[in-house]
Amino acid sequence: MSAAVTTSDLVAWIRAFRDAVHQQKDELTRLDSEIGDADHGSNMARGLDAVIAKLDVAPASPTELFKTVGMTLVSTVGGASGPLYGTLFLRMGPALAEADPVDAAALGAALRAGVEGVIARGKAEVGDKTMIDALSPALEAWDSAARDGASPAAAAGAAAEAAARGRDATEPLVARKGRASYLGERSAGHLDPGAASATLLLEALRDALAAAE
Amino acid sequence: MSAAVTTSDLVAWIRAFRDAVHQQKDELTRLDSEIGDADHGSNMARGLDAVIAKLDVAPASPTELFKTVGMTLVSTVGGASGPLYGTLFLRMGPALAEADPVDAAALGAALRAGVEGVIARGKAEVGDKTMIDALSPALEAWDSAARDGASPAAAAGAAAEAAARGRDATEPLVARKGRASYLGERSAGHLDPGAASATLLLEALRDALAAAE
Amino acid sequence: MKKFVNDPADVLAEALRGIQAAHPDLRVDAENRVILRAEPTRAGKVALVSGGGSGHEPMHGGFVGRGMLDAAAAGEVFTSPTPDQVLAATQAADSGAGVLHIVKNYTGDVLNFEMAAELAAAEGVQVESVVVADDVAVTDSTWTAGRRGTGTTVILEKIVGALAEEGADLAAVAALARRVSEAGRSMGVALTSCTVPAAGRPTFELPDDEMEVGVGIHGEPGRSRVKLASAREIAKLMVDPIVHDFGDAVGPAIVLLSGLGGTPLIEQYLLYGEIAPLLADAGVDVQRVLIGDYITSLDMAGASLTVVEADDEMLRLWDAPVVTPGLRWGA
Amino acid sequence: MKKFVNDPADVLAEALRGIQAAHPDLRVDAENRVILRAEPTRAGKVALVSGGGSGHEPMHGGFVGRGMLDAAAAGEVFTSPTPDQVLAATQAADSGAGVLHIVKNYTGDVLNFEMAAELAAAEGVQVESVVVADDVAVTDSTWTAGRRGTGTTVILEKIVGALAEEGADLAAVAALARRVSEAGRSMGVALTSCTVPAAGRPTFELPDDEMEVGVGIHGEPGRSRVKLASAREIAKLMVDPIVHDFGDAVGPAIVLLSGLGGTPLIEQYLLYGEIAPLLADAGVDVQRVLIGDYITSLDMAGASLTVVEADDEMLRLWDAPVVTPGLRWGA
Ligand SMILES: Nc1ncnc2c1ncn2[C@@H]1O[C@H](COP(=O)(O)OP(=O)(O)O)[C@@H](O)[C@H]1O
Ligand SMILES: Nc1ncnc2c1ncn2[C@@H]1O[C@H](COP(=O)(O)OP(=O)(O)O)[C@@H](O)[C@H]1O
Ligand SMILES: [Mg+2]
Ligand SMILES: [Mg+2]
Ligand SMILES: [Mg+2]
Ligand SMILES: [Mg+2]
Repeated sequence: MSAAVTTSDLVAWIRAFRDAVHQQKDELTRLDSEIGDADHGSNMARGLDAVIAKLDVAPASPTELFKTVGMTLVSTVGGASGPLYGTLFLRMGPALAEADPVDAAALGAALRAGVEGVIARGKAEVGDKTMIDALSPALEAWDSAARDGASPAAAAGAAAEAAARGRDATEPLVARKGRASYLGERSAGHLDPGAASATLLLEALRDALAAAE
Repeated sequence: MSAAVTTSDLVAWIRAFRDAVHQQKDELTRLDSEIGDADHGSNMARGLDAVIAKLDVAPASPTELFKTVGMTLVSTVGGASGPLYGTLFLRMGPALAEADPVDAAALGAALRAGVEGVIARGKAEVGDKTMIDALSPALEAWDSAARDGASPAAAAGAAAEAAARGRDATEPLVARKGRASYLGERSAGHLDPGAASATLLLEALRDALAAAE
Repeated sequence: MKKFVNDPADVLAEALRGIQAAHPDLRVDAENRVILRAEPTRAGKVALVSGGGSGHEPMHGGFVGRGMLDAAAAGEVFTSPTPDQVLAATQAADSGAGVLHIVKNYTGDVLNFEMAAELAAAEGVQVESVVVADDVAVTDSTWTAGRRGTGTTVILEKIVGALAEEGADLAAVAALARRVSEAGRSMGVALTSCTVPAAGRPTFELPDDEMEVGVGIHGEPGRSRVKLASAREIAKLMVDPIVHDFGDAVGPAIVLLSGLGGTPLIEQYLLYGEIAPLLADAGVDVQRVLIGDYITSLDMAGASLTVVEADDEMLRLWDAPVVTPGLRWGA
Repeated sequence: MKKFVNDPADVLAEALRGIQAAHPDLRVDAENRVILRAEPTRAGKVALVSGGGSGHEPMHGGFVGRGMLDAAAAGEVFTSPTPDQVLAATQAADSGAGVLHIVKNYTGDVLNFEMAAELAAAEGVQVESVVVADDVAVTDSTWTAGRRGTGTTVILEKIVGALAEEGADLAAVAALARRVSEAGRSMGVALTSCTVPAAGRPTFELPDDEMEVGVGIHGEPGRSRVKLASAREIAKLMVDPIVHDFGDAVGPAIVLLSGLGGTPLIEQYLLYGEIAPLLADAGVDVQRVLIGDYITSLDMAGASLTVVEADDEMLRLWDAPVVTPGLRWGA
């Protein structure tokens, strides 16, 4: 394997994310039942099915892939997660336009652009009990691994682990963003569903890149 | 004791009927849940409470008593049982206007007038799975006991037994009158609630007259 | 029992308080449990009086107002009102031009309205009665108390109310009422039981995978219990017996799909999406549609479908202005 | 799950079919899941566009029609519509005079409408937005996503729709919308959970003797779970925080008591019978009352109370003609 990630590796990522979401669909909805409105699993599954349907024709570049993914999520998911995940991908695409090869540093920069987009849209900070609680630490872990010369797969592994820790850390938190915030104190004691799906996203990336190595 | 029934014996009957209905209220409603609309117990209880409230001033005669009972039932029960039980009493009153003493034969004639009134109003026949299935055999049993020289209490005992048998006989029947008829074949296998309350009526009469002896 | 109630014995009296508080156009006679228009019946106008057990809201109290009922007598939950109540409603509503009693075919309703009509006649009020018996689930109606009265009642009250508002006399009003009554067919399906407040628990138990077909509006079990089916199959269970009962091709029609109280509107629309093509296939020319909770059975999850074959006069009167809490248009 | 559905995934598409079949005055754009008036927006008239997740019927699709909305975008159940949907609704409704977006304050709704507004602006459509955030159950709104948008939305759509119908320009329409939005307060109580079709089971479990206080309209648990109380006590739980939040004496008001979908009208009236005297005691001068299922949460048993302080203009516009499936009067 080379340290360069191909477009088809990234397509494999999206497919793996779709499969993971389908497998965890009921669990994501269950988490959203506890502190939300019981639709996060079906929202994400619906959107990713639509994405997969668009991937029959192989995209020419990461930029094109992420544009398709982002646009499709925005136009099929709805809810809070639709614009947020959509923005994540829509911002990742342009960040990779010039990247050659797509190495760990380039992917990390794209991820950063994506997460910053999510923050700009959703105005959430770490600790607000949202997907940001998984995405932000993942980003830090990625960057530090990449600085240490890790391969994309290894960086993704570190990011996935950090995301999972971030997800778990949402449990005791009182939500300050999203509909879980309406529960006030009662939102504590439950994992955030968006942090859970974001962890699946990073784990899917780790698995896709590991398989490609 | 004499064979003559007093107005206060009859007041005791109505009070005993009210007490029995209250005791069996949930059971009557349960029966009505099976093949009706779950209100027979509350209907009868509401009406008899209103009747009792009217009996603070002792009525001067059986005729006056039954008029009060009948009018009150008609104006407070509603449903099918209100007009039917109301008619029963409204027709019994005049039949006793000339009776002196009120003996077994006179009471039997009054009962007959009452039951005929119910039949005229409701158009039910024996076997239609209604209160008539308890009232008609009770009437026959009363008459035959009275012909054999039975006391009012003894006649009421025979009538109560016949009513209970008639009530039990409603179980296998398919209803042809009242709202149980809408269930068609499904009405079979359940006692008719009105036949059950009519049996309480006769049993209360038996108990009140026995206590007076 | 999960309900907005205080003492179950007070449900009716307290609901009437709420109706009075919400609707200045109506006058509630709390003693007699009668709901009237705040304005007395116009001299010469035939009055329409209906009533029945409570638990079917907005029917009937919610249909009192200009262009529909003049008064409604509200019985206890699922218990027809007493003759006194109906008499009070009748006397209060009569302007001298006579009163039409609109009665649903249940033994209790028929008997109590009959007695009330006798009493009213004795007081010099002219009364005509129409008995609605439209529920095609009841097939053996010749040998029994006959069919139940359900959704056609709503459509009848609207159409005939409009004719009365135009000043027609009692004979004409009663004749039209009978025509509408004969032109209507209904069929109901329940997914759950309802809970009568005074009983405190569901009238019947229904497993999670079963439903009741051919129910009325009093929480009684239906004609048959079958496996829970899809909306598509349920639509067929409702449409087929109605169309079959009409026999010949049905002409222009007014259709009412009513929720039974516990079924939200989104499901009612979904169900109607299945019903509409079936009606079209059967040649029913649907001219007007009403969807929502109009004739209910407390908190029962379920729906009833009513089809009334409507001639031009009925359609014209259907479209005439109506101003009631439950139906309002044209004014 | 006891519902009139076929495949849970098809609930929205199939409900829209039913809406189209039932309402010839409306046009359903099935592809975009947008409900429009059948007649295009009159030239020069500002268009009102709303939308949100489905499961709140009749809101919003049932409020499309003369005197109220021009279009509504219907998201999946409890899921706000996508920007594409809102854009489609916006472009279809715009007559050139601009469009007001009426948005309920949920992260998803706000973000999707925001993106739609950006896209519409890029296409040359003038868009103003009003965000309704009226739910007083949310007390810590400064540090969070803020209050939820609930019942005030219905009242706003009616009042502002009437102003738009009169030909006011976009700035005036948006200004009034903000005034109404600021004048509204709501509070909801749930006796049961609801069941999201795709989830197939109740969103939360609630013991027989408990209820949720301070719920929104998405089946989420409320601010607190307390012992099931009488209607009288519940009325107080609803009225007190609203009155308290208004602070000073409330002036003339429009009141909406909405069932949440599984609560029958008789209970809503009973509850209003308890609410009315409490409002009167608190000095609220109730000028108009609306009771029924107007903003719902699928099949949840429960109710929400909304009080909008209304000046003369608002009252006048409230009384203006409206012709929609969900609200209809004056025409
Ligand atoms: N402002 C926000 N910023 C980042 N993430 C958010 C924000 N609001 C909500 N989320 C995420 O969205 C998730 C919920 O998504 P979903 O259930 O699909 O949408 P909705 O809340 O509209 O039903 C939450 O668990 C949370 O992680
Ligand atoms: N036509 C009738 N003749 C005689 N009794 C009848 C008739 N119809 C109904 N009943 C009696 O009335 C009883 C039901 O009374 P109730 O439940 O109080 O009234 P409703 O059926 O109006 O709810 C039935 O069990 C039956 O015995
Ligand atoms: Mg959600
Ligand atoms: Mg009964
Ligand atoms: Mg009854
Ligand atoms: Mg949602």
